[in-house]
Amino acid sequence: AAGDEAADTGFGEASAGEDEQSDSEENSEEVVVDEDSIPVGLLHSLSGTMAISETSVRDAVMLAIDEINEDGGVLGKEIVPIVEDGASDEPVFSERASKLLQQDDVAAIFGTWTSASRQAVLPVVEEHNGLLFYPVQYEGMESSPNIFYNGAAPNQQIVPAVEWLFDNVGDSFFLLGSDYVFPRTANQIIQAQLDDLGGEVVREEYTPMGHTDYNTIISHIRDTEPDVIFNTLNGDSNVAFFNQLADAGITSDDVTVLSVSVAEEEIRGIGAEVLEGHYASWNYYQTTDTPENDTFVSNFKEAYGEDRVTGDPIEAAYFMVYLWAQAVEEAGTTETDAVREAASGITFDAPNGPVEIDGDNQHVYKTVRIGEVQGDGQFEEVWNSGEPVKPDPYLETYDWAEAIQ
Amino acid sequence: MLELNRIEAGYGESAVLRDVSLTIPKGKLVCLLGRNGVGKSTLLKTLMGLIKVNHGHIDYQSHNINDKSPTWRSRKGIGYIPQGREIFSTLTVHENLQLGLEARQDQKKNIEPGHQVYDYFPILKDMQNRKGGDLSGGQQQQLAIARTLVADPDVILLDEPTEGIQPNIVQDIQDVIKDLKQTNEKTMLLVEQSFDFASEVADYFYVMDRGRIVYEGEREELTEENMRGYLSI
Amino acid sequence: MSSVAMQIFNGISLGSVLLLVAMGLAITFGLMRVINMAHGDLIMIGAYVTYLMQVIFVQYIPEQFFDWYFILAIPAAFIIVAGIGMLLEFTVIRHLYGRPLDSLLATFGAGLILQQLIRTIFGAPNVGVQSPSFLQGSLEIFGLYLPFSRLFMIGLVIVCLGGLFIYLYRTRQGRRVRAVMQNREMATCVGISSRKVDSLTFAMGAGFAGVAGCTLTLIGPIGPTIGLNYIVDAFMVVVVGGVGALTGTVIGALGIGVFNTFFEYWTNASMGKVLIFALIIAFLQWRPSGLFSMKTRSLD
Amino acid sequence: MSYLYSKKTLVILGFVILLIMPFVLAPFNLNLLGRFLAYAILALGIGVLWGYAGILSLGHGIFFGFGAYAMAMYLTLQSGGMPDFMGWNGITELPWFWAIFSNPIVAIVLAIAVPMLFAGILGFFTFRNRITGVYFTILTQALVIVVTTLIISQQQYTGGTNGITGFDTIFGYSLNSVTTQQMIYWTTVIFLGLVFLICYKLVNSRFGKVLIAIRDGENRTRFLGYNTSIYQVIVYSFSAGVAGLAGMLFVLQVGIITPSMMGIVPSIEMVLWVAIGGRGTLIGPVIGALLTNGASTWFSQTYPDAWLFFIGLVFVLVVVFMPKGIMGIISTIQARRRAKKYGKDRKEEAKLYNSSSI
Amino acid sequence: MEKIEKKKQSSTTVLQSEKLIVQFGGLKAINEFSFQLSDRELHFIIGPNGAGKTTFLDVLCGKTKPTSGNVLFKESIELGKLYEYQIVRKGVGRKFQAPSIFPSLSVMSNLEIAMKQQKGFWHILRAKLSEGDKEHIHEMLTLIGLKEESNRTAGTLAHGQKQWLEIAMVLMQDPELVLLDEPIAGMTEEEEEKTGELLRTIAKDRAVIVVEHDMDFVRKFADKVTVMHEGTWLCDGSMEEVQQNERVLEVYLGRR
Ligand SMILES: Nc1ncnc2c1ncn2[C@@H]1O[C@H](COP(=O)(O)OP(=O)(O)OP(=O)(O)O)[C@@H](O)[C@H]1O
Ligand SMILES: Nc1ncnc2c1ncn2[C@@H]1O[C@H](COP(=O)(O)OP(=O)(O)OP(=O)(O)O)[C@@H](O)[C@H]1O
Ligand SMILES: [Mg+2]
Ligand SMILES: [Mg+2]
Repeated sequence: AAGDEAADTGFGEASAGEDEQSDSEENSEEVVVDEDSIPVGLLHSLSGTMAISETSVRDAVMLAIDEINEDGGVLGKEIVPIVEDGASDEPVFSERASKLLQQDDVAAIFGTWTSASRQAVLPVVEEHNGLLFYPVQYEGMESSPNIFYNGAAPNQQIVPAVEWLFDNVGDSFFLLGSDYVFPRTANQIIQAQLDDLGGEVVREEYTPMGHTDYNTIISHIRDTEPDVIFNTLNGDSNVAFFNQLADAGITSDDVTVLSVSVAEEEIRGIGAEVLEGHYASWNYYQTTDTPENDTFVSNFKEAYGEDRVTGDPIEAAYFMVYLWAQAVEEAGTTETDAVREAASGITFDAPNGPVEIDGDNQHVYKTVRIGEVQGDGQFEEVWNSGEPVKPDPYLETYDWAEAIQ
Repeated sequence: MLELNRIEAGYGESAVLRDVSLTIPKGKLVCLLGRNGVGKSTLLKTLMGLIKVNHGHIDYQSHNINDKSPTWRSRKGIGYIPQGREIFSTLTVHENLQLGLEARQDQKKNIEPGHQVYDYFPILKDMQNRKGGDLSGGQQQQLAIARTLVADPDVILLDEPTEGIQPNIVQDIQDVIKDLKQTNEKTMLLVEQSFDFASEVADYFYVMDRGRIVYEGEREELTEENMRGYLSI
Repeated sequence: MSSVAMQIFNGISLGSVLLLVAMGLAITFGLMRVINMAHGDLIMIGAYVTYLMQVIFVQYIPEQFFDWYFILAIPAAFIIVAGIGMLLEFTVIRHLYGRPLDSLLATFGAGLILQQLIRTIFGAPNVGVQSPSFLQGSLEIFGLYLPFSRLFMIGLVIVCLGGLFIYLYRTRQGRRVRAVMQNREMATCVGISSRKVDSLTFAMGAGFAGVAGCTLTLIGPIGPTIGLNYIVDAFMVVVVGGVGALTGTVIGALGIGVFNTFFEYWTNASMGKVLIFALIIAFLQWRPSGLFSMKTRSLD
Repeated sequence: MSYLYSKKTLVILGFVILLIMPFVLAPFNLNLLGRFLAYAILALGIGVLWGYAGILSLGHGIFFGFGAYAMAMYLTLQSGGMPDFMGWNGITELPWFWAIFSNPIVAIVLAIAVPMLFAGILGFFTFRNRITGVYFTILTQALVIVVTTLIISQQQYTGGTNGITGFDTIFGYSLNSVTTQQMIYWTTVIFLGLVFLICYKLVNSRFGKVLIAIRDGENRTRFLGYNTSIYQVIVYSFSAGVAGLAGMLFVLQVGIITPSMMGIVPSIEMVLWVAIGGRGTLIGPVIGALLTNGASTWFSQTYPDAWLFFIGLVFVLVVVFMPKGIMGIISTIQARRRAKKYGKDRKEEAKLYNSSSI
Repeated sequence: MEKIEKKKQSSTTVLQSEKLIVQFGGLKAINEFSFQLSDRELHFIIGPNGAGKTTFLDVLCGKTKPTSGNVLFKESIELGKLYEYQIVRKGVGRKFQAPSIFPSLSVMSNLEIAMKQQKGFWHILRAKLSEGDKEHIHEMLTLIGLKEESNRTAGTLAHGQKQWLEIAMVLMQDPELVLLDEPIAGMTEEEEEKTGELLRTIAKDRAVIVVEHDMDFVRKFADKVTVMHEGTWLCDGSMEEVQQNERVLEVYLGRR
């Protein structure tokens, strides 16, 4: 009987796979993929540690899809989202990506957050020639023909922030980050840039994921007395760091913290009172003053509740659906190569201002904004780049970055 | 006082006791004899409620107590001194004795210093603050008996109290049992291997073999000739 | 000089956090031998109770009383999480006494359920809890900055420990607890209701997890998966201290706290973590049953 | 005896069915099944360690990870040369401990040997110092923390949290082509069969009996003249080697390995597969791995919000109420049937006599 | 008669302890205990509870390490310095007080792994049960009366049967020195008798140390008796001699 069991499992998988139609029906009850619709995949962690950040991004994508469908869809067809849970686990991401591409035959995947999950999906989309739209700012040094990067490249977030800090705050930097790829790469860039500018890195610290005790780091901060703490901690650790920094009596008057991973959503978890007066560098804030943003914010709140906030990755997740839809319209098909071809130069008036796909590296032109946290948990913009900045994931246009490329 | 009626009980699905009936009259000392592994301890555990009864019923003071917990039984006056002593080894001797009070019906909270158990076992007084587990086997046995006695139970179940005990303490224990029987008129069920001792104190006896009662009788019938057939291999 | 003193304080304060986190486990694991992997999730629920209390205060209570929410949240967290612990004991744990490794796996499953429950109720994103104003800022003496929140935690842990110690070693109920934990069957035979004791003891362990969760809102994030951040640390503290020994747990927590902060100070946070765990592994080779082992003859 | 025979035939039948799967399944599902089979191999190793020797390791994720990393390193080197993360981290020359992995034989040998050696060394000290049971289990958790934190913090050599991915060929063939995937699938099935056979021989030999003896009474076994710690070290190391093998096969089918797959949670889940299938058997772990992963894949796709409730509940229920897992249920049913067949008297006997264990 | 002659002739010292001390915390469980054992001797150790008898056996089999002093086995082997398994391989077998057999293995397998054999990993991995082994095991099963039960799971045996099985497991190792801790605890007189005879048989070609509280049993079977008290040697000799000793009467036997 036991041997049978083993075989049964095999067959169970088989029957699930043989009949694609029934499978996608199983996925979400009302989804019916037929001639008049275009399936797209939504691939985010809805469980596990990353669910904290990724669920809101999924909500934004859903909002955009709904809006487009209300306007008549794409190529006259309805967009049908197929939602998959990446479960904060890279193999699951890669498995679900294969499933979406092979079984559900989706036109594009909107999804992933961490670099690890993006890189897990990368070989899959390349192999099956699919498309991934990625909504988060990241460390750069990558450009896959099958991925559209809608978050900021380092030169659209980090480099201008360092420059602004150097000009307006001071020249000694304390670099603090979580121990993973983005902070380490970001800090290399900062180091190189400061060397060029004549600034100084007084100390570089990384803390493991889930680290909750920042007292020792704070001791180091006291010892080194930097002008600026450049903070690349990821979501969770920020709470511990800012709380303990405030408890230690160090306020924004004593030292300026600029964060690149703290958006409105995170402020709610940290508490605005401890963040007040510190800065962030993003391309978008909920308070960004554009007519598109007013509509976006009110639609988002209407859809998901008054108490919800938007933020940079949420906004990127929202506009990237529009970019894709326009590219499809332009190409007249959802076929990957045609869409990629058509996407180059596509522009859209996003909530953060005009954005444009750079055909060379499939990143997006975006405006850079530095904001100061206010007591109500919102940002006040203190500086912006004035115009969308050309994405440069490999920092090729900066001489000082030679060693990093 | 305590009556077993056609009891079947055991561990898991295998029955160790089969169709056992046995009566312990008030104020008497009943002795249970039998070879190893025939189910004597199992019987005591069943009486105490540590093992569920599959068939039959146990009556205590004429009430069926089949589904009462050990806690209930001990609080109603059934005291149990298990084989292997089972004292609380990380608690001190004093604390062990205090725990004995849990079963008291009168809710007394402390043992007065001159309590009877200290007369019976003076060594326990000297060792009050030692960990129970550090006592030697014989001392532990004395502690186990004392722990039951402080609760002032009506019925005492003793499982081979002299097993592995040095001769002079065996004598002490036997004296205590005799005294309990004579002066305190306790009802007792004693499981014993020592034939001599059993014949000296028992009012009535049962012999067990393979989970059944195979012989019973008054003290007079407890002779070596009568027993030979049942206790041999 | 002052940085060394500061680090010693940091070490003690980390130790007190560890101790808070481990105290409940010292009961459920140390005393009851249940490898309670859901401990972290009980801590998480304690934190959410605090959050809920804050929400209630913000909505229904006049603003000038806001700070009281935290004071009320401590007993509330204790009671509510103890209740959940009792439920957990009744449904799952009571079948697992004497099967420690099984209890590990089952409580892991129970933890998953608790996480998903919280995620369903409160949503996946982190929630924020504002520290009461009297715990913000720090005390400045001799050039040292001692955050009030840390001082509060050190105080709280001392109070909790003292209470626990008196309860276990000076009261009748505590004696019952120790008896049941050692020999469940025999305890029932002397008239102790082991069901009641088990249930209350586990609930108490859970309750302390709740208190820990409550105070952790002062320093860390609050989300459905924060339990994972603390669970392994808690086990290390109990094991290093010696299972079943309260004094061991205290010294274990302080030791790990102080060593960890110094390692971190000299190297970095990641290496500090690696070093402290490597040290624990090495330490256990040397003293397999921890600093204080409750070894008597009949236990081995 | 005839019953035993039939159990064996069923195992062989199951194996044959697995072998013909590539002709039945769509590539995507075949890949999924192949991955589960790699998990099944891992579960077998844990099954022997826990079910027979009574050692519960919550750190098998790292051995699995070692195997996977070794294979991934080889694949990276042969499909694209130096990994790109080294470049960004300012490493210009391939370090020697990477360079050796460019040879496939070395890579494969190390994928198994490194976990074995590592487990052997750790086990040697730990078991010699008589750290067993709960203490050992918790110690393995500490080990997981040390190893994963190290891997993450040394990202210039390991790729950090991103892990290693992005390789697409093996021996010059595209890793993603259907034929290659079929080959890899078959390789996995054959290794599963092989590992199963080895485990079967192992647990039914006198060695297996000694393991059970150690599980049931470590001290007692020592007083029979056995150096129990050596036996424990050997099964631990064996089981780690099997985990390494599984990791290697896993990477070939999934194309990525990151430290998060080596963490505490995955390590506990691995043990739960064994618990669900049935500890103390060999079929149990295999079934458990296939069924649990199959179910959780299906469930999390169908009910993404409810599946954690469900899987948590299954873990609890199985551990609490079915301590012998699925195999336990099956053998209870079999015992009942036999009892019926032979009449009531045999009922007890069926329980008293145990047959050779599969 | 001839046999007894032979026994006397070849008597050499197998075991010798000199000023042995074992300390647990502040307590000296064994305090300068000196002891000597001749080959083929059935030697009983008696003494009050807590005298250190079990502890002494623990030292002999490696379970407890002496604090100071040592025990010499066959004149050259220092038992205090060896691991348990090494001591067993040198030829010391011990039966514990509570029956400790392997409950989930069959009776047969219990004996199979106890058998005298090379117990290294490689040997065990390849070992097969030869015909000779089987015969040997069956002999043993007959001796302890468990022939019928050879395939039964040992955990389901009765208490007495477990005790016998454990004795058989010790004998399977063919040890030169056998240690038994209260082997007749909880046995009926008939069983005692049988065990006593068995001990005599065993002692024909090896030394045996028995710790026992049952004086009738000791009287009947002991070649020599040593009395321990508070960790030290109190006296030794035949049971008759020991019985006369004032101190023994006082601390142990009691007067009646
Ligand atoms: N916990 C248990 N699980 C299963 N079977 C048991 C258990 N305890 C005892 N038995 C079995 O029950 C039967 C009776 O055992 P019991 O302990 O009642 O015997 P006993 O008459 O008290 O023997 P002794 O004189 O050795 O104490 C034996 O066959 C024994 O193997
Ligand atoms: N591991 C230990 N830790 C602490 N004390 C111990 C330990 N082992 C033995 N002792 C103590 O050493 C003394 C001698 O114990 P031992 O068991 O050798 O006595 P014994 O002669 O066998 O007694 P019995 O006849 O009761 O079995 C006792 O006082 C005992 O409490
Ligand atoms: Mg008995
Ligand atoms: Mg003894």
